[in-house]
Amino acid sequence: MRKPLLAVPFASLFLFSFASAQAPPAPVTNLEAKDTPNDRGEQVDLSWTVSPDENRAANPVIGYQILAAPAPDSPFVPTGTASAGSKQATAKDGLKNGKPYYFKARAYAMDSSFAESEVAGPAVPKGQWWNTKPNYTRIFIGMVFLVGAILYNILRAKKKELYIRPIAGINAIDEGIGRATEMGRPILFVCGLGAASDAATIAAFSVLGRVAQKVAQYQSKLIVPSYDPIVFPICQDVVKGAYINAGRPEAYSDKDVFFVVQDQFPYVAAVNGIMLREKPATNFYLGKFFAESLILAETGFQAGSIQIAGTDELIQMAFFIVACDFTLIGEELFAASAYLSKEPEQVGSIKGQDWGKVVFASLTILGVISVFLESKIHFFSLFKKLFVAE
Amino acid sequence: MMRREIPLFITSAVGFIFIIRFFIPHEPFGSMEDTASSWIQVIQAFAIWLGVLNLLKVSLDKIYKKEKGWGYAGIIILSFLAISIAGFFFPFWESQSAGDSYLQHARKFQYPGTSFDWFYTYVYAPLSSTMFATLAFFIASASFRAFRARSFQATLLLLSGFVVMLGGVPIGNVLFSWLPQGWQVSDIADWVRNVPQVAGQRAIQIGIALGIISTSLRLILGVERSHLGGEG
Amino acid sequence: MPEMVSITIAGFLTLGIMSFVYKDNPIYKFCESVFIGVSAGFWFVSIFYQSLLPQLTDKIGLTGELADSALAYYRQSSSLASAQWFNLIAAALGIMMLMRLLPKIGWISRWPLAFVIGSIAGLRLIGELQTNIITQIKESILPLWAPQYVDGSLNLAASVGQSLTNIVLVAGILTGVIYFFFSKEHKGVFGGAAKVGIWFLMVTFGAAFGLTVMSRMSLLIGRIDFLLRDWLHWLG
Amino acid sequence: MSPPDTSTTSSGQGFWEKFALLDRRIIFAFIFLALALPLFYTIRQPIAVSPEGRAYYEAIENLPAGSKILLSFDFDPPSSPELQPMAEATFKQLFTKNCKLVVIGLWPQGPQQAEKALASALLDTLFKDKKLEYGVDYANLGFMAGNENVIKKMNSDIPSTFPSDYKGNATASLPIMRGVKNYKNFDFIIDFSSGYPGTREWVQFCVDRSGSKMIAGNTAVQAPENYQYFHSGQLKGLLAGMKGAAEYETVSNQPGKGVSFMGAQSVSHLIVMLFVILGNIAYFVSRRKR
Repeated sequence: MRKPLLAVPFASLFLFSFASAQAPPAPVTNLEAKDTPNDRGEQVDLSWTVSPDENRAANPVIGYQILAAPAPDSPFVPTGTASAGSKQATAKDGLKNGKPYYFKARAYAMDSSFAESEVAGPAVPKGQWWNTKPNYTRIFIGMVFLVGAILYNILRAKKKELYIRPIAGINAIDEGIGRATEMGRPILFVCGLGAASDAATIAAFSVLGRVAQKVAQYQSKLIVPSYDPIVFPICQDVVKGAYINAGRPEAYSDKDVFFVVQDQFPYVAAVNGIMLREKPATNFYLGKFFAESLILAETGFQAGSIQIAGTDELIQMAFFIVACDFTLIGEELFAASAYLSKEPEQVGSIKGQDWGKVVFASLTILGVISVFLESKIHFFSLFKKLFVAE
Repeated sequence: MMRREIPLFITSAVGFIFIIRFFIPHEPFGSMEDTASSWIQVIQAFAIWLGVLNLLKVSLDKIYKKEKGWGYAGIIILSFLAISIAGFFFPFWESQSAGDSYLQHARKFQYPGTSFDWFYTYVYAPLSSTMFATLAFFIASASFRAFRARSFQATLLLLSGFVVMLGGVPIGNVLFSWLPQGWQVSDIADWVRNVPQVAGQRAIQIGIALGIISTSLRLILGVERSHLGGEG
Repeated sequence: MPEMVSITIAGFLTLGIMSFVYKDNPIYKFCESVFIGVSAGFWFVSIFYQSLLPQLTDKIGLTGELADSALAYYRQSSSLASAQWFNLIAAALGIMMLMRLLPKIGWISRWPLAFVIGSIAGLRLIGELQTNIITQIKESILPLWAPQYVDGSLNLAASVGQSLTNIVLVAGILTGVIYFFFSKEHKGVFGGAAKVGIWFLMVTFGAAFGLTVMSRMSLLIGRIDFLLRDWLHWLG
Repeated sequence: MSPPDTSTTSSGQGFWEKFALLDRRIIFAFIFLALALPLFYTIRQPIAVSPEGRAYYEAIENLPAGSKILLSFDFDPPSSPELQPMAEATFKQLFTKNCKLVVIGLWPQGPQQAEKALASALLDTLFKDKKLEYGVDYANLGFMAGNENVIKKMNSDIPSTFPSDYKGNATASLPIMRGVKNYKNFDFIIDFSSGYPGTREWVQFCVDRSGSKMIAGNTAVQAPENYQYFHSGQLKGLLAGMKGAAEYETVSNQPGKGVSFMGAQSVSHLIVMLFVILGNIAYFVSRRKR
């Protein structure tokens, strides 16, 4: 067992007490020890009835210390603390799985005098194979349902085309590309500040592919400044691939898809400069954005660009809505990416997500009803217990 | 195989462990997750280095090829070197307190008064703060331009923005102090923030959460591969 | 360096960046470049001392910086029993990440990348479900009639107020979710509900924007306070 | 979704038509003056305290004396005008209650901001006599990369997540860290955050998983996203932006920069709203003429 590391700081708690020796406090009673449920082991939960001397005027109890020993008669060492008023603590220092332990609690008074409780135990710390807390069960059920719904719909989408309603911003994407061609000015595409694993960035890749292909067909110019060193080569691949698909691989240049810097405001400073110097006809801001959203959108407006934005960052949507010409709100970005790519994986996901929304709405409605009817109809009280109880 | 299958396998395995660990407290999943988390801390630190090195590469390239604006690339390199030297080598010219080993001393690289702290306080902090502060100007010009009652939706946007703005500052209540108790501007603003705004956000958030869940699932199952890039 | 000189440098950098809102200019471009370089250096150094050094070397005692007791602590703690050797793997993965810089073997960086992505995907799958779906269902289940009692007797005004609030909340959430339903076109009753949903979204965005104004003004107040107080000493 | 058409075509040359197309630099000038001039005067105005702000104060006030608190500094200098006043006032209230403070940062600039806030709190005459000692009364464990992974890992082992502190001491050797294994050993958690990783991640991976109690100080931008967590009880209190700082300074009776900056806030808000109103008048007038 480890050395009693706890003794030192615990004593230091009492540095300020200069009271002369007074009556020691009464000990805690009803000390109980049992293995902590739903953990990986090496911990034991203790509970007790607090010392009656917590609130006495002179020399009150100001804290508790838990001690453990492998046998009732072997020396006890500190293994946890609790502040005054608490009725439980978790002992964890130095406990090993599968071995029995005995516990004592010390009630410390202001002047460092203490009283020890009766010995409790034995308790055997061990790990559990399944977390049985109700919320974990809910999450598990939710996960199984969602995973099932998404996978089933992906399989369905592979067999036949599934319907997704058109989204307002999508036509704007093609119009924006057309505008750039007419004006003979470039298109700026910003994939945001997200990592390559962010859902919004992944959705942006799909749209980038579509935009790049059109740009290649119309023979206009595409500028893609990157923020993340890992997103950067992916953007290059996506754009290069689109140019090849459009039959114009020779038009692709590594110079147009480039890395800038991986720090928010320096990146914005640089992109601002690009906008004012290159004067793009259309700016796309798709992916994850933070405070820079409004700086970009206002500078882009100043440069006279049409701006199309889409993000899953709650706050930045407001700025894009206000300052851009078209904004894909939250999930619309994912839906747009599925709509444009027509890949069964993405379309199926959107369908699965819709199923999730149906369940969410139904549960909410059922829940609201159950608040009214729980006392009258057993089903609803059961429902409430399942979804609302801790 | 090395380029595609192994990364896909790693993603699945790690993702799976992180999910399993949530439901199964028993070992060995806990330790596996802890170890994986330690590694990720290290990998992400290197990923930040990657960003820095990439910047240096791009800038040096620009200087070497004398591309447009290569002078500014030179300034980037010089500033980078200045702060890095201050961070890594300052112990040579700053006094070491007694009893410190060299490394212990070097670790105090950002203590108040060090050269690194000088760069942080007088160069980095003002630059980033000011860049961020330009938003005050832009938010004003954006509200002037876009907060116009052109349609019903635009009017809702305008009204809720206006009320929340007014309710946010103490002067709002002073100007409208004739409103009854409980209906002060700040009360109305609080209600807008706490009721319709919370409702709208929750709706958006649920959609996003579902989108992230399904993207995560596709990543773990290996059907989403765009993050690996096109070739190989 | 004398305080005054330092503050003057900071003052000039502040004005240089601010000049951008008037017009793009060479001084702004200079400040922009200094900014990019210094921020890169800041991250480069901080990451080394604050993340890599502690994670890679301290735990395994390479630097000899830790007291024996602390090392003993780390060795005993179960999750780190074998951390010594495992950390070398982490370092290897990190270096593989840097290989991205070399075009020929850049693909090797996908391994550590896959590792990070797997963990993030696993974490988010559970995290989003727990925090933003399950908890939010629970929070959305509100009584549409919420009687409020004051001193044991029913307060009608407060009850109606609270009930309305709850009704607006539930209605807003449901219509908002309907707006984000992609499997069905927005027509008829469904389309009407979606329209109400978009109204809620508009109020949400307006409020978010309005709340932000203060935040953005704060930033500029901070800078102006610096210019006027710390630099020019015009303020007491 | 498309917002209203922004290109207001003006055929006539009346005042309002021109005003609708006002050069934005004129607005910029007004904003600058609106923020700068009030700093020369003290504007007295009553500050109403929101429920979240009061809850924040009371959460700390109700802590038992000597509680152990974990504070995470997740912001950088740009956000310091909002968060620094909160952090300083919070430190003062905590030290008054003899709490033991452990600081960490998920943003590399965080620990440095914490040092600055600590330094300013320790200079306060209230604590000069207390002789607060590093390592015993407070400690700064520094920054760690890894975002939410760090939060999650701390749930199982804090000393191994932060092997050494900001000053290079072994974390486990600090008296304040003795017996600290995970969140359960802290009575309370406080997060100052301005983005990602921040309060949202703390709620997701610390509060939801360990059941710890937490309050947060947010920038005004970030706060709306987190109000929902206050309502659901996942956060016990929340300060939003400079106003939150001013509220907290008011409630805890230690007026500072937060209160004094609110005057400039009021004036600048009025200017913005004035421009919005004038913009709308211009819009309606020029529309009627057309």
